Amino acid sequence: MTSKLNLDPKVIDSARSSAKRIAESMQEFIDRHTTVSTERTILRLLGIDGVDDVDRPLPNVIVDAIKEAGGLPRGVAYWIGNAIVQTGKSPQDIAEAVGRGELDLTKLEQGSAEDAAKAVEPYVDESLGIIRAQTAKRNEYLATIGEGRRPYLYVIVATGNIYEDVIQAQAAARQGADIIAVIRTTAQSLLDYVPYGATTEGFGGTYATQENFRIMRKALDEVGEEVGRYIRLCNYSSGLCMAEIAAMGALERLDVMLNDALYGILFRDINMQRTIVDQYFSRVIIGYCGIIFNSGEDNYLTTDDAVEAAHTVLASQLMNEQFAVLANIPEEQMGLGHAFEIDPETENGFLLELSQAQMAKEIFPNASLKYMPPTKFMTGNIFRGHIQDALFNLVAVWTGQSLQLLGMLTEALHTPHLHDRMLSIENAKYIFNNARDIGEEVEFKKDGMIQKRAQKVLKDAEELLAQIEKDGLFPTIEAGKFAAVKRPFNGGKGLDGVCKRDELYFNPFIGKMLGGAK
Amino acid sequence: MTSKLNLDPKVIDSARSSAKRIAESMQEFIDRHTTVSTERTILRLLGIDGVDDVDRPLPNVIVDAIKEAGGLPRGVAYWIGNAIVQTGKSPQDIAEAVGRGELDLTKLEQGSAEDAAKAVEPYVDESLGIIRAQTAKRNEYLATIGEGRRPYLYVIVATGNIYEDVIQAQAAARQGADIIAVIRTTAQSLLDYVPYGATTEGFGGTYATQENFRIMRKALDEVGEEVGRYIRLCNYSSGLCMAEIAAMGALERLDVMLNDALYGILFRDINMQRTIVDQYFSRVIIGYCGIIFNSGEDNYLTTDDAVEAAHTVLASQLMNEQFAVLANIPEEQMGLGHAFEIDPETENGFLLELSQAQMAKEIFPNASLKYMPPTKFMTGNIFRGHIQDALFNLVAVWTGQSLQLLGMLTEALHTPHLHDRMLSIENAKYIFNNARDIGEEVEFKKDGMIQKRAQKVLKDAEELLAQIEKDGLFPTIEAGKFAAVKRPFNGGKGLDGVCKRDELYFNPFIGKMLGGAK
Amino acid sequence: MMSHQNTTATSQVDITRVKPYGDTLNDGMVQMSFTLPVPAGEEAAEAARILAKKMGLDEPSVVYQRDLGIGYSYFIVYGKCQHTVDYSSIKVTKVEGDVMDRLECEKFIEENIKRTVTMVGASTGTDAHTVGIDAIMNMKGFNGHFGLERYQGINAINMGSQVPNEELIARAIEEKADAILVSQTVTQKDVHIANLTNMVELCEAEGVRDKILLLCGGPRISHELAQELGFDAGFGTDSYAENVASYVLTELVERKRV
Amino acid sequence: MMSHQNTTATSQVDITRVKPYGDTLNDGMVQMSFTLPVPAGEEAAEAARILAKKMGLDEPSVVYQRDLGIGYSYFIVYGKCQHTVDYSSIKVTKVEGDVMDRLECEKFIEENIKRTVTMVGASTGTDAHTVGIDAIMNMKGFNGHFGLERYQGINAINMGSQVPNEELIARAIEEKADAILVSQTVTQKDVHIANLTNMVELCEAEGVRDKILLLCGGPRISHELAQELGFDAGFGTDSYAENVASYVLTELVERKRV
Ligand code: B12
Ligand code: B12
Ligand SMILES: Cc1ncc(COP(=O)(O)O)c(C=O)c1O
Ligand SMILES: Cc1ncc(COP(=O)(O)O)c(C=O)c1O
Repeated sequence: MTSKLNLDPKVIDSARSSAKRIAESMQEFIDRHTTVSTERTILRLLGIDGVDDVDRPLPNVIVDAIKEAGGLPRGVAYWIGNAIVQTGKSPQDIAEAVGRGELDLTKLEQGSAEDAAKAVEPYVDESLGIIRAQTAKRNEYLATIGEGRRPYLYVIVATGNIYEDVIQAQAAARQGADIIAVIRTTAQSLLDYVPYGATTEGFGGTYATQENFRIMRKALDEVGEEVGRYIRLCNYSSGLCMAEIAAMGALERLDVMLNDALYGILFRDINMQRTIVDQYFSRVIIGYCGIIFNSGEDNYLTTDDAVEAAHTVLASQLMNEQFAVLANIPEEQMGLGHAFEIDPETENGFLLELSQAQMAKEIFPNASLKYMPPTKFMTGNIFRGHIQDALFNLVAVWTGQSLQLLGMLTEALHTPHLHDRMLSIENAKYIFNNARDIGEEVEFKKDGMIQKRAQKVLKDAEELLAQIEKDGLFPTIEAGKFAAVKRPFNGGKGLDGVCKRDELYFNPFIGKMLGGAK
Repeated sequence: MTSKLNLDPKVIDSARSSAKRIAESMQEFIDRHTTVSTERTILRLLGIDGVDDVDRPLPNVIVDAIKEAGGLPRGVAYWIGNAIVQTGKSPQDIAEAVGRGELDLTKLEQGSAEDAAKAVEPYVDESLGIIRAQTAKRNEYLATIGEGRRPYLYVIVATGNIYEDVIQAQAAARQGADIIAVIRTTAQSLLDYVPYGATTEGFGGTYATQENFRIMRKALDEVGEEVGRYIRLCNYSSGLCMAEIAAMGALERLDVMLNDALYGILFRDINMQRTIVDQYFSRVIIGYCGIIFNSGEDNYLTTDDAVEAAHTVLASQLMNEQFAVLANIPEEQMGLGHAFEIDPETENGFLLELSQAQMAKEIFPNASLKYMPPTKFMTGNIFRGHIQDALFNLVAVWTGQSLQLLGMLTEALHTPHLHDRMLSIENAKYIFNNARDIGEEVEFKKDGMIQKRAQKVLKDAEELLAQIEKDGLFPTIEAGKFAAVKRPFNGGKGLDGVCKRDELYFNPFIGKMLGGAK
Repeated sequence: MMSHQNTTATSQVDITRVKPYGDTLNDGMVQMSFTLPVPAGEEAAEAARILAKKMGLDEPSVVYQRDLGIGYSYFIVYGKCQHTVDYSSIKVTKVEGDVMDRLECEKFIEENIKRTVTMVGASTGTDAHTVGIDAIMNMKGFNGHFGLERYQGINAINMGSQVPNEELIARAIEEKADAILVSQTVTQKDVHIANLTNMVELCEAEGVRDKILLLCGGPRISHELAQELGFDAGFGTDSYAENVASYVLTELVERKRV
Repeated sequence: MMSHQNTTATSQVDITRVKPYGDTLNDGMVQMSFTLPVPAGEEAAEAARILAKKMGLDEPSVVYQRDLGIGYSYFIVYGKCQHTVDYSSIKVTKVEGDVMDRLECEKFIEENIKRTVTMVGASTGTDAHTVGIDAIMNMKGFNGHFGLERYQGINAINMGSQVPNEELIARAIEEKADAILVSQTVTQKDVHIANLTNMVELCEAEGVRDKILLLCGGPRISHELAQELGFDAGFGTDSYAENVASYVLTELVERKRV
């Protein structure tokens, strides 16, 4: 693809190299730490599920017990492996015993790390087998019933009740949606555990639970078969349980997952150390199982100005790309986020949006870009809102975006009503079809406003990344360079769940997953 | 301007030359005929107005009397001039006398045509003076308070009551409209007279009367001064009183006028001989007084297919251009019509619309193109309708249209409600501003779908015109080549108002108006 | 893995008490927009809310308000409708009888009527809209449905637009028509009602009301309205030649006018 | 030229009986859209019409109907509303007092209060939306209106988002705040009502309700609602720091808390 924007590849390379070094330096930090959530994820992947008699999820019960006893730096894989060696029981049986208070893992005789690793290996392999089977199933669906054309029509359901969500999701699929995202209840990302079972009560969204994932997956498979299109399922893993939810997503064949430490830090006030560590494992899982992750740069423009801060989005995308590279995520699974958030009153704002969207496409040509709709400048005027969304859809089909999160005319009012979704899908289908090949047919004037805008944003991003490389990512966030939000290194939620690893620490999944045996 | 569409100037020239020869051959027909309405127009311009005691407009009373007596071939200018010579009275006094049944013009002693012509000349000059003063007033407004930016926002009012129309028109102007068109009541175009006075009862529109013109002109001047923008007034002259209404428009400073014989023939079933003759004089007046005329090619696409029949629109525009040239209308006053009427379900339909609109702009670079909104494929789904209109607005600002007749989201339902108009104006303002310079910034791929489409439409139009040149325009219409409607040479309304001129016939306005003494 | 409590969706619709649905059954959510002839401001918004409450909307919320330039204000309002509808008891007057396709119609004529059936149609009064009547009558039809002209055994005469009722009736009598088809598109100030009523009166005055089937159609016509006005049948959007033909042919047999 | 009959426009509004306006005074035209949980079809359209009639719309017309894929249908309906509103009798509860601009506020403090006024604010509960409270409190403000931090004589403490009510109150007590500012954006299932009610209760329990002014704001908050819930004042969209400052400062003087 020749650049329609006449972007300088050297500037792109330079920016990308800075991002790479930033990610690598973060990786050093990550490799020295673990968190309660990362450890709970290992437990889940070892097959541990269920709750104790006061409804605490067993992974939490175990990790909390180990942490209490000071055993966390060694990692749960050791303690479970050791317990298998010592008791001969399966991880789930061990977990239930702990749950009943009958077993204290740190009080058992402590064998070697090698033995422990060997003991968990069959369970690791079993788990990977389940995940691979799910990936195979997805591929089979794609090969048989096929899928919608890109940009995929991506809509949310948010009733709070998984069964209502199912009804609305199936309606959306029949109307033409390709991806259904089940919005989580407000503040689930701040919970330091994953609720259990099917749920019917949530505010502004539905709990992300493994059972809810399963219910929705089944419903979407059914409707997908009916409409002859694989319907992708999306949920959210950013937050205090980033890696756990990613693991649940891998096991239940989610296809897309919101996953971004920076989002958690900036918009949920989650401690930066905590979430950056969790992000790593979550992305390894995501890379392994074929989920497309979505990063949250679009959110920056809800607090910051979309024209002034455009380069912060690009800088963050480049970092998120490099974090993903380190987690071995193929480019096609990189759903880097950006958004159509310029004030609609801006003269030539449409041209700026076009420029920025095209820029993202050219800098990440193989990524599955996630494009977010106007939200900040949506108002109660639903009629105007509907045409803001139409322009957004036009830019998307023009610049070849991949995951089109459909704007809703009622964005400023409420989470989508059943027919809001229908109108949005209709909007997108109309525009996509009616302007299908516009990107092919139209070119940008050399050195015109569109080209220059993209060149400037790229240049600014390059400079910002060079600065971050110098200052470090954590200090940059502390200084409020992203989304105009400042977060302290030792502030925010979840810090007490972070700990340094000891020398015997091991995570039995990372190596195998990075091997990428799909 | 270099062609963005890579149109072949030779094909344009060839098509234009055919159109010129078609118009010239029609002009021969025109020059041999007059009509009751053309004659009434002369009376009006000589200052004759008012109604008789049974409410018949005096121009009708006189022309009917002359016609009855077999005097029409000589033309009313002779009869009035002669009456002035014989009675020493003014045209209005003469008219009133005829109205009271006290005077029979054809029974007076008949002097020479030269004497008659000399006798009317002062009245002719007075009339032209009034019109020139109106033109000067318009220019003064434009020079002082200025005007809106193109594409002008053009909306209609259609309450049936001139006073309600005023309220709605002023509201629209305050909301941002640049042109207000007062829709006529249904079927006024079939009346063979112009109603008199202010009117408050109409169906789907308000009577076009000189008094109504005056009331609205005053209201728009007032609101124009208030908002600091000259607000143009538009009305309709096509129909059986084409030239009369044009004359009224000239006297009352209308700025835009729907004026197209082909429209009358095809969509109002008006006899072709009648209306082509009337059109000529009406356009001479329009050219003289600075009114922008609007032709009605857009209507073709309401009965014919917008993709298949696109070339008939262009062919007709070229003929309308040449008819206008013969009436000495400057290019800037040529509001040639076209429309955004492709089925919204058409893949890449947006690109075709873009191509066609750009083509019109390139073939008529100095014309004030009138661009009509989607109507045929508008439905009760007002939300989708609003985005159809948004795409229409985008094409308009992109291709530099001049008079943007705003689409209404409720097009399929009713004539506009007060807030429908507001939403439409908002739609257009948003799109125009947000994509202001897109035409400058974006180019079309060489030999791509957009370029090829325009080239093909042009080629087809060239061929059609060559064929019409061969067959004659009247037989072409009889064959149903336009708008898929067939009309017979001797059918339709108003044929009995046509007559051949005799050798003494003269129209004292044509010569002076064509002199163009502004 | 424990199996979950089978709490199912609450979406169990009571069809005797149907209410609008936003995102939860019976939430009653309704969107409205309208203009009030009062100047924009908090009082105007309150007026809009009061109006919505009178309409039976709970918790009305004015989500958008806009001055229209003449002391009037436009509102977009959401609220929760408290009225319910008994869907189970709804009975809609529909044109009865099965719809036969063109070939079936032709066979029906051959077998049951055995003569040419004549229908005369027009867009009447000052109405210049022909696309609707053309869709029904002309050869090429509409949306892939051939028009009556194409039907063997049917003599379809389309008089076009702006046809006075008198002329249409005269022609129908002259052609010994079995049915008259009237199209009406312009409905402003209920001009179609006046025009259609006049049509029925003229038919009665001419003494043909009992001899000729009287049909009308148009985007705002329903069978119910047509019958109220004294027509035999009415056809709205999405009607095609086969609907008209099927109705006319069956009625001719039914009424023994074969 | 004869002068015309002075027939004026009919637009003489009777403000005691205000009705929606489409294109003629008192035509009552209203646009509505909603979903009914019944399958698309003529019966569904009839149900929509019946509902509209119950809402007081004459001649309701279903102009669009669409199946939503799960046996539910969406409708767009127009009709003529028969209800009227007495606009002349509307009384809206507004935050009283004149709004002073920043400089006037600063002068007011200097002259009438003569000490630093402290306000503590937060987006409370699980609400993560800070843009609203930031708009009021932070230096840079919003839409060209500086925030409270910028005001000389005001100590503005913005605790950010997701702040539990308890923490907010504790901080206010600690800072000896004159006013607490609560922001609520998420309103789904009326979570804001629960949260705001809880705030008032906690303030009472802590015994500070009579000592600290309690304000709330957000896109769905009105002064009326705020007062109903036990707050001193509420602020909706388009409020700025000067509205809050003016209110708080005048109240402090009024309540003799200077
Ligand atoms: C095309 C069109 C025109 C063309 C008509 C060309 C022609 N030869 O028909 C032109 C440009 C000439 C025109 C002019 C005017 N129009 Co016009 N026009 C339209 C438009 C865009 C589409 C109508 C159409 O063709 N529909 C397609 C056909 C196939 O659908 P249909 O008519 O509903 O027919 C179907 C059924 O109803 C049924 N049917 C119809 N008739 C019959 C009869 C029988 C017997 C049966 C069985 C069935 C049947 O079967 C058909 C097939 O399914 C509509 C807006 C819209 N999008 O609907 C406005 C519209 C109808 N026009 C309108 C108006 C006001 C006018 C004008 C008066 C004013 C003006 N705008 O200049 C003029 C004058 C016309 C007049 N006096 O009648 C208004 C009517 C408002 C109202 N409700 O009263 C509309 C709604 C636009 C608007 N919002 O203002 N118009
Ligand atoms: C920006 C935004 C976000 C950002 C917030 C970033 C941040 N740091 O604030 C992010 C992306 C993080 C976000 C997340 C979510 N959001 Co959000 N978000 C928005 C959005 C687009 C704009 C809100 C905004 O910033 N408005 C601008 C400010 C200036 O206006 P304002 O808040 O009304 O404030 C003014 C007045 O109200 C008043 N005011 C406000 N507070 C106070 C306080 C006092 C004391 C005073 C005096 C005055 C005052 O003064 C301000 C200036 O005039 C809206 C949609 C929209 N267009 O409105 C959705 C919206 C508010 N979000 C919504 C939801 C559901 C969520 C989520 C729960 C789900 C999701 N979509 O993921 C999450 C989680 C958040 C949570 N638990 O709270 C819904 C709420 C629905 C409802 N009515 O309940 C909305 C309406 C979108 C939708 N249609 O679904 N969101
Ligand atoms: C990257 C990312 N993660 C998560 C979320 C949602 O998270 P929560 O459930 O905390 O609201 C978003 C929402 O915009 C996001 O962009
Ligand atoms: C050229 C032209 N003249 C006149 C009209 C309207 O004429 P009437 O008043 O006969 O409906 C139109 C309407 O579209 C038109 O395009």
